[in-house]
Amino acid sequence: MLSSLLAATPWTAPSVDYHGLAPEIVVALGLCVVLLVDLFLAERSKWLLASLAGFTLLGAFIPVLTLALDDAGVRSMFDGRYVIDDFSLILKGLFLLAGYVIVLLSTTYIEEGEYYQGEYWVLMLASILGMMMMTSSRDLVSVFVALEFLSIPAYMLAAWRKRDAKSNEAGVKYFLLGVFASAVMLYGMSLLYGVTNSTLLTDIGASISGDLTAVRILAIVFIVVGFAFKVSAVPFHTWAPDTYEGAPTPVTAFLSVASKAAGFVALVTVLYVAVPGGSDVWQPLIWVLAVLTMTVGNVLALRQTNVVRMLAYSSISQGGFILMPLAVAAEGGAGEAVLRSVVTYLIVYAATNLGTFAVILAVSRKTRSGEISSFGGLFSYAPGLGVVMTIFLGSLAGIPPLGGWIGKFSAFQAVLEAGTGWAYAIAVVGAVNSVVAFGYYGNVMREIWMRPAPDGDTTPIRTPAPLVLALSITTLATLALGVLPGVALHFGDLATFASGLGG
Amino acid sequence: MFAASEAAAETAAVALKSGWFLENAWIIPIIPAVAFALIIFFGKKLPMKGSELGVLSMLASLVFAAGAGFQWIDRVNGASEEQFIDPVIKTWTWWQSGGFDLTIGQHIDGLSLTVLVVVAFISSLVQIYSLEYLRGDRRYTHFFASLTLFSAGMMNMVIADNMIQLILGWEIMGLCSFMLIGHWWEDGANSRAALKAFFTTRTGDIGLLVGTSILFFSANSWTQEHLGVSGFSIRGLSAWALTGNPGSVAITAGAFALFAACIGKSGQFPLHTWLPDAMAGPTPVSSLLHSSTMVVAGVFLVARLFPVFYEGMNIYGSSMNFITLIGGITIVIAALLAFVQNDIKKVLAYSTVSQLGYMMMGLGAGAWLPAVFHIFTHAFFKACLFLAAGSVSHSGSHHSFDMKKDMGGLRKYMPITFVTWVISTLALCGVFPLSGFFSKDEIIDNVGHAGYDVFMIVGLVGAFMTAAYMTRATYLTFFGEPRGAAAGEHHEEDSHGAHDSHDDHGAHDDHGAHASHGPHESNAFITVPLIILATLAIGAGFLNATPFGEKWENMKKWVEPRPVVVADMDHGSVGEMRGLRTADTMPATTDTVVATEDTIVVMEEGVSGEAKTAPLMAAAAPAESASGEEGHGEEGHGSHSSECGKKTPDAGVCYAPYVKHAPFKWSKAALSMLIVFAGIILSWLVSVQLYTRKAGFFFGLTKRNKLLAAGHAFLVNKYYLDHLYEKIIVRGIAHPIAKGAYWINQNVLDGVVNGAGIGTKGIARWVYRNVDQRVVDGAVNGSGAVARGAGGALRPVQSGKVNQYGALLFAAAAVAGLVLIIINT
Amino acid sequence: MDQLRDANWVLSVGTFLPLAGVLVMLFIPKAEEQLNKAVALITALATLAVGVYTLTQFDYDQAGKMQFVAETNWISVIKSTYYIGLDGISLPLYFLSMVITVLVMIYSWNHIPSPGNPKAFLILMLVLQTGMAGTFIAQDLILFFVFFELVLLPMYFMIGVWGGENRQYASLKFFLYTMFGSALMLVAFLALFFKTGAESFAIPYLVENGGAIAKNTQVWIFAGMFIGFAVKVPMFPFHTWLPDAHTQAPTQGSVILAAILLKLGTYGFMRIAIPILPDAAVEWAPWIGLLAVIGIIYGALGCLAQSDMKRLIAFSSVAHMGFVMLGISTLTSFGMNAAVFGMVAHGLITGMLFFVAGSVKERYHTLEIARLSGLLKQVPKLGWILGFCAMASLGLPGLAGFWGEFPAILSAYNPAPGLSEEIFRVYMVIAALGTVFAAAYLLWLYQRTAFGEPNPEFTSHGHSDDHDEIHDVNMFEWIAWTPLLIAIVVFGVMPNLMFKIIDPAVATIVAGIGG
Amino acid sequence: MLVNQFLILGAVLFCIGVYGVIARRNAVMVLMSIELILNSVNLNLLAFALRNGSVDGHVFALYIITVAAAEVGVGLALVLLVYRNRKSIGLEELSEMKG
Repeated sequence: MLSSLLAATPWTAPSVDYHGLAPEIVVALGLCVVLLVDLFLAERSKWLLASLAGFTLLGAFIPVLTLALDDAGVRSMFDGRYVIDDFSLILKGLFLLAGYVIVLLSTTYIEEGEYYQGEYWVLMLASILGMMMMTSSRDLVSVFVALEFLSIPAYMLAAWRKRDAKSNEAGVKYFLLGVFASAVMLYGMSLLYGVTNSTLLTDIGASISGDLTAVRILAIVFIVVGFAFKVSAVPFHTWAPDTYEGAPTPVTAFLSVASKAAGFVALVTVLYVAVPGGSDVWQPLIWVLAVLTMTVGNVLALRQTNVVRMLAYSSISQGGFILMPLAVAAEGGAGEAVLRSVVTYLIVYAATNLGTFAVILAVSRKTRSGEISSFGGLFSYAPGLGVVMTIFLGSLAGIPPLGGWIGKFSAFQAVLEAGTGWAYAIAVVGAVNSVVAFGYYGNVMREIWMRPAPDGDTTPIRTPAPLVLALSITTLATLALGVLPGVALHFGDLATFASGLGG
Repeated sequence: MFAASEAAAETAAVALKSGWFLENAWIIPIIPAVAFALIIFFGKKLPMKGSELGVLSMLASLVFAAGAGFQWIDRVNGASEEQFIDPVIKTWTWWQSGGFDLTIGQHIDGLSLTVLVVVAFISSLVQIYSLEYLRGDRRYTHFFASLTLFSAGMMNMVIADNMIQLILGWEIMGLCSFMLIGHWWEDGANSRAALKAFFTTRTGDIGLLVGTSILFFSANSWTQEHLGVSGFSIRGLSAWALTGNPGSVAITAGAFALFAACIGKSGQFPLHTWLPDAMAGPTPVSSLLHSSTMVVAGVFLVARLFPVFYEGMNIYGSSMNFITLIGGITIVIAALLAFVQNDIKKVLAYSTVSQLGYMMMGLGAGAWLPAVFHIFTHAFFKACLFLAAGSVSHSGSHHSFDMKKDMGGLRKYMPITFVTWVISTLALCGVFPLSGFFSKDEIIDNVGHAGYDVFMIVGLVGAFMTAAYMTRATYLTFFGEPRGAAAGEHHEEDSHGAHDSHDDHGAHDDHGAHASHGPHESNAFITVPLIILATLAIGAGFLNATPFGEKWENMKKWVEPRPVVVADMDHGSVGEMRGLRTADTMPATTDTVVATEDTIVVMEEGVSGEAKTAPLMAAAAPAESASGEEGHGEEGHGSHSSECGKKTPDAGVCYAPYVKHAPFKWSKAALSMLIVFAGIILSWLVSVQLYTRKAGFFFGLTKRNKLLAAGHAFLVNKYYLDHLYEKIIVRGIAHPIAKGAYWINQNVLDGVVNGAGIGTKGIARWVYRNVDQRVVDGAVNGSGAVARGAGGALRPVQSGKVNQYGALLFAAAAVAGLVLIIINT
Repeated sequence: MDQLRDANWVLSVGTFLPLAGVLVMLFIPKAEEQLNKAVALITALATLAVGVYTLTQFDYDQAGKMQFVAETNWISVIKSTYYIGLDGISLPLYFLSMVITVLVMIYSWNHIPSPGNPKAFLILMLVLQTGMAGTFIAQDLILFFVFFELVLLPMYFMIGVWGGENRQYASLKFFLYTMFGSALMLVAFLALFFKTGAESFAIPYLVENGGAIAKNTQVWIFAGMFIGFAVKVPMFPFHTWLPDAHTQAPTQGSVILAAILLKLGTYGFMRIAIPILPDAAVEWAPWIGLLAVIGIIYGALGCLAQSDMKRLIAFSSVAHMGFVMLGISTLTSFGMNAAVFGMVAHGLITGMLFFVAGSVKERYHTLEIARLSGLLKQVPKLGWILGFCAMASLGLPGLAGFWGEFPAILSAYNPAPGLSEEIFRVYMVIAALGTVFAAAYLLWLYQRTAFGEPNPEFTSHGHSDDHDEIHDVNMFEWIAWTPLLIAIVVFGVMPNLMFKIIDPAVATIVAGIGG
Repeated sequence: MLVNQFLILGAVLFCIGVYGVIARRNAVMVLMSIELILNSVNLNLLAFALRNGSVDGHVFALYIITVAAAEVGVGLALVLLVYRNRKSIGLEELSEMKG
């Protein structure tokens, strides 16, 4: 019977658009190269791997540019299961650049740690590759595969410091919950497949419309939950603080920026392409999630004393702000604005948050402490770092003219464009939260500027070159995006794909 | 008749003369203002520490003022009798708002010139006097700077073309009063007195602001339309008030509000309490600011905007209104208080209050000219009295003002001071033919004539009391045996540590100069001004000596604005309008000309060159003798000149309302003289008994007679007014009376200001502590705490247990699924 | 209009020049204090020069129109443009911000508060300057918002780093209040944007089309803006950040705060809230007026309750801004003129008062009114200046303060048509009462600090003259203060210097209200 | 056909798996419970594929099996790590970080 099914559809070799796949291919190759080179390198020259990884990512950026420049329109492969459009290109670019910055962050950290370096880079590249695939996936299967592809290496990265109990704990928690979440999501997917008889998102989107049976609703809910876990939306956020705290700081940066972004990519793709018809289901769901995420993230962050954990909660509430417009995506033709705001926010957030982690890395090299109080008097002995950190925190708090404000602004704009009562309600909640958020960002600023150095040790900090480079990239990005918000918004505007919500 | 109208038209055609001084009167306040700046910046470096600048500037502005005065007289004499003497108005745009320009400039007429001359004159003398009186003072330069600034402010107020400019001067005076009363601020008492003075007047100024606002918005559109000036303009307001129907509510409210300010500034009941305290300032200040010039600002304002009060308070034809009431009360209560003062300056202070009451009462009753004339005369003799008092303390009583303790028998040592004092005292009492008589008696007379009979009585009583307490003061100071310092005793600081001897501070520096020997006459810097002022106290009255007939009533001719209808912008030129008017009101004119004497004067002097109107004159005389006094006023209503202020002029505008003038009667004069002398003699006898023989019926009367004792205590505590304020404003009615007794014994200094201050501060502290810090601020900090609390409450969720995380995850998913299923299906 | 468009570079230069100075200073080592100060001062002076040039080029006959207009693309996606312009309302405030910055720089020359580090301090000040100037010229809501927020962080640090004992609390409070306000304000802006057809954020465009919005919607949008601006002003219930911020801030911070920052709120009302939402303005006016008069009395009471000189002055700001808001709430050109004048006057006077307070603190190391006395004797010049400012502050005619205060009271007598005269007349009387309170607390302050004999604890080192720390006004103070003192007198005597510029601009605003 | 029974079985497996994840304190058991869920998913997919007569379900199932294998590998490795470090694979001890 299965054979008959197979016979029914004669097998034809799919046409592969190698130009379209070039970025992924480059990264994949780079991955293999790193893996091989690692075997033959002497311990002292392992640093080569870092630059190799870096060049791989930059190299993969070239085809992204060429693809962006030639206007061949949307490239679609495997009858629409894998698509290269502006949306995917821009996000691939984002992932590659973010990845590059993370490589910069990691370099010294990895070199100084006494763990295997090769594996780190391989896992990192693999995860990034998964993210790039995620941007193009338009089929439940490829979405699932991409998701696992980016997750599994991440689990291992989290536990990378083998002999450190915290790191293990972080890894295990992340793994178990992650797998559990994706299992739930898979169940939802199976239901979805059952009711629509297709795994192709566009088909699903076509067949899911007004009539919402219990099964469809459950399917949608479970899928959303799966991604909500990835973007650590309350109440699916529980893993985030523990993992972020336990994992190596560069990995934390990676998780809180890249992996979160990937989650949003998947979420947006599914919501916009697969279940626009189910908006009655997921809009209220996401509304609640967004409100919870913003608020809970904020109030919990107020109580943190560990800077990384604080940033974990802050990134949770930031995720809430990204979710906020999605809660009204299907209202009054706001779809386009919502998509724009999500992408814009992701770009800005990536730049700012990575910068923050860069500063934390630089400072902790001296203070060897993750406590917020360890930032005391930073401005007095490391004014440069102090000012940069202030810029990043201000940007996270969304204060013009620093990058963050345009993210928040576009989010509010999208929400108010929807203009429903729920939209205004969530907008006000968001406004209030953006104020509360300053409570903990300001707290760190206060440490930096207004408090004395904890142990009176005010020897200046020597920042290694890669970190300096990372810092300057992120700082410039943050400032530029803030002063000329047009840029970010423009990318956000470009990032569109065929969708029922007119994205 | 036709001829007459023609004549009228001709007389109207006479162009008014003017002159450089008149046109540029605005310079007068500028001079001292500049001098002030110079003194402040360079004073200390000058040979005479800047005082010379002050004196010179005063003399200069005196010259200018006098020049302007003569040119004004010229202008009046040059004009026809029926003609309205336009004030010399010059304006510049000062500020613009709401699209129209608001001006600054000069509004020069008889009234402003009178006050201007007085201010310039007295200021000059007082500054000369101060050269000696404050020699060697610590803040000599600042003193003269303040004096000069004060004069600038006052003059600016006097020539003000509009209310804002007037307020400007008004407040500057307040400021200077503050600085000068507190001149010796090392002593807390002085600075508190200064604070009280400023604060009390400032309280009254609420009325000034509010009243100005009301009048401005009520009048502005009309004035813009008819006169092309803003609703602040003095001229505009006067005219608007007399249009007959300016919305009675607005004008009444405005008048009352403004009068509140006058009560504060001119020390009328019940806000008079600051004035006696103000005596804490140096004597020259008391004599300049707090007797002759600044305190008449309120009176001046009423006189200046007389039409507004005329309409707003319904002055005409009533027998009682708010102004007269306040004035009358003030006369009596102040005079009574003067009896129980031992501080010579306080006696004078209360007498000032009482005299201001006379002026207010006169204005209130429509006796405009006598009141203004009283400003004029009172300035001279009151300033003289203060300076004399100063001279006494300076050279006679070793810087004490306590009549009972440190004076007595000084006439032997200080003849000049004595003589000038006596002259001024008699003038103050209104003894014929000294200046006081011609003004004060006129007030009383006119008040009665205008139908305010009760207040005429009040006035007479006041005259009696004035005579009495002045006699008492004179006796205590100059007669009897020398006491205390007057007897040459040296006494230490403690002997006059009381609040009535502030000049000590000034004396610290030249202590030795006078401590060495006993009482003696002061030197020329002091005596010369005294003599000059005394001379004026004698002669000033003859400027308007009603008893000697119309020829002598120059003040009336020069100063009193004429209630004549004048063309406004949209009623063509004066000439044709006048012709048109006289044509239809001629019958009225003819018969009233015969009747009211003032119109007779008008005709007589106005057309004296022309034979054709002589018959009118002839016809007038018998009618005058025939018809009774009362008749004049009544028929007077019909005359065209009296139309102003009683009904809307059918064309054109009025700038001054018609007021009655009482014809002089020797009988009435004699009566008041009698009363005055009765007062003097009685008081003399009593004083001799009380203070010299220390025996007889009156001696210790207050001890023997409970009622009198109570009355005496009542007076000593100044009717408990300050106390009352304090109770009401500070502690409220509910405050236990028991503590009252203690507070009664406390002296003046816990007065309105400190009282109100303490009270408000109490409230303030409460509000601040409980409302601001707890409620408003607490709300905010509270919300912060809530947020953190919520954080704490949520932390247990983050238990760190994988299973619980998983449970939460799936539970959330399941719940969401269920709820949404229930909602959507 | 064309002759107004030329020289459109002026404003941009005047606004962003300070940032150029910042760039230069970034490369000057921290140790080079004098050099840093010099660069900062030169930058400020250059900016001021541009400001003066603006004054000379301004076409006073068309003060009602936007001038030096410049408009270029900025954020095309959301239809927001870089659109700046200057009219009679903006000009005085724009220029004042430049003057104040220069004076504060001069004052800072030898008054860098602890913990020192002039480089950072002056850089913050320059950034602040850009933000302030920018706010007054922005003609696009988003641009306005950006500038409006730009001043936050520098002031936060100025208070938090160089402030007094309780500085951290005060600075955070200041920040959270303002941010809360501006967050809601932003929501309101966006709502406005969409309700007017999502066409443009340009203020002139919105002024044209804002009136068409349904009244209820207007009222709600206005509410958002109201909170945003009212916090900044600050109006009565939102004022509690002010005393703390003022008291804790370093002298320079207080001066800038009082002189310029508070004006951002009132300016916002006049430039944005009222003209764009006329109907809502009419609805809100009585409440604004109510809060204003409450603020007047309440601020005065607050003053009387203070034992700290600086805190007293801070509370007096609440009262004075109450007068400004009262003027605005009448929605008449009379009141608005008064308001603008009041803003500038308050800027000059209160700024000056804070300077004096700072110098007193520097000499006596305390601002407790109870411990201070006899200033006139020990530091006569300082004492006289304090007296002068007190008089100016209590609205003495002939000094600048009067022209903000009295016309405001005046205007309350008959507010714009559609507003209840009775209510506003009550407000007028209360406000007039406020002037007496003002006299009370200021004179009370003056009497207790300046009069009397100096407190022995400060003359202990022998005679007060050779007391080492307590010296009279020094040169830098003179240079920094004289312009303010002169301005207070000049504007007091010749108010038309400013009214002439304001009046037409205000007239155009009021014309839109139809009242 | 028996499709519905397959689905019910899948649902039951799913519930058991979820219960296991929540209830079991042993890391390995939790891991197995998750595998249970994955298999329930596979059942679903196959059943649906059968009912709808399309091949996608089968393909999906194959992918899941593959990925699950990888997951289990990683998972066991992690558990091993934990065991090495603290001689226990009890999850309740894995709560060093909280709050």
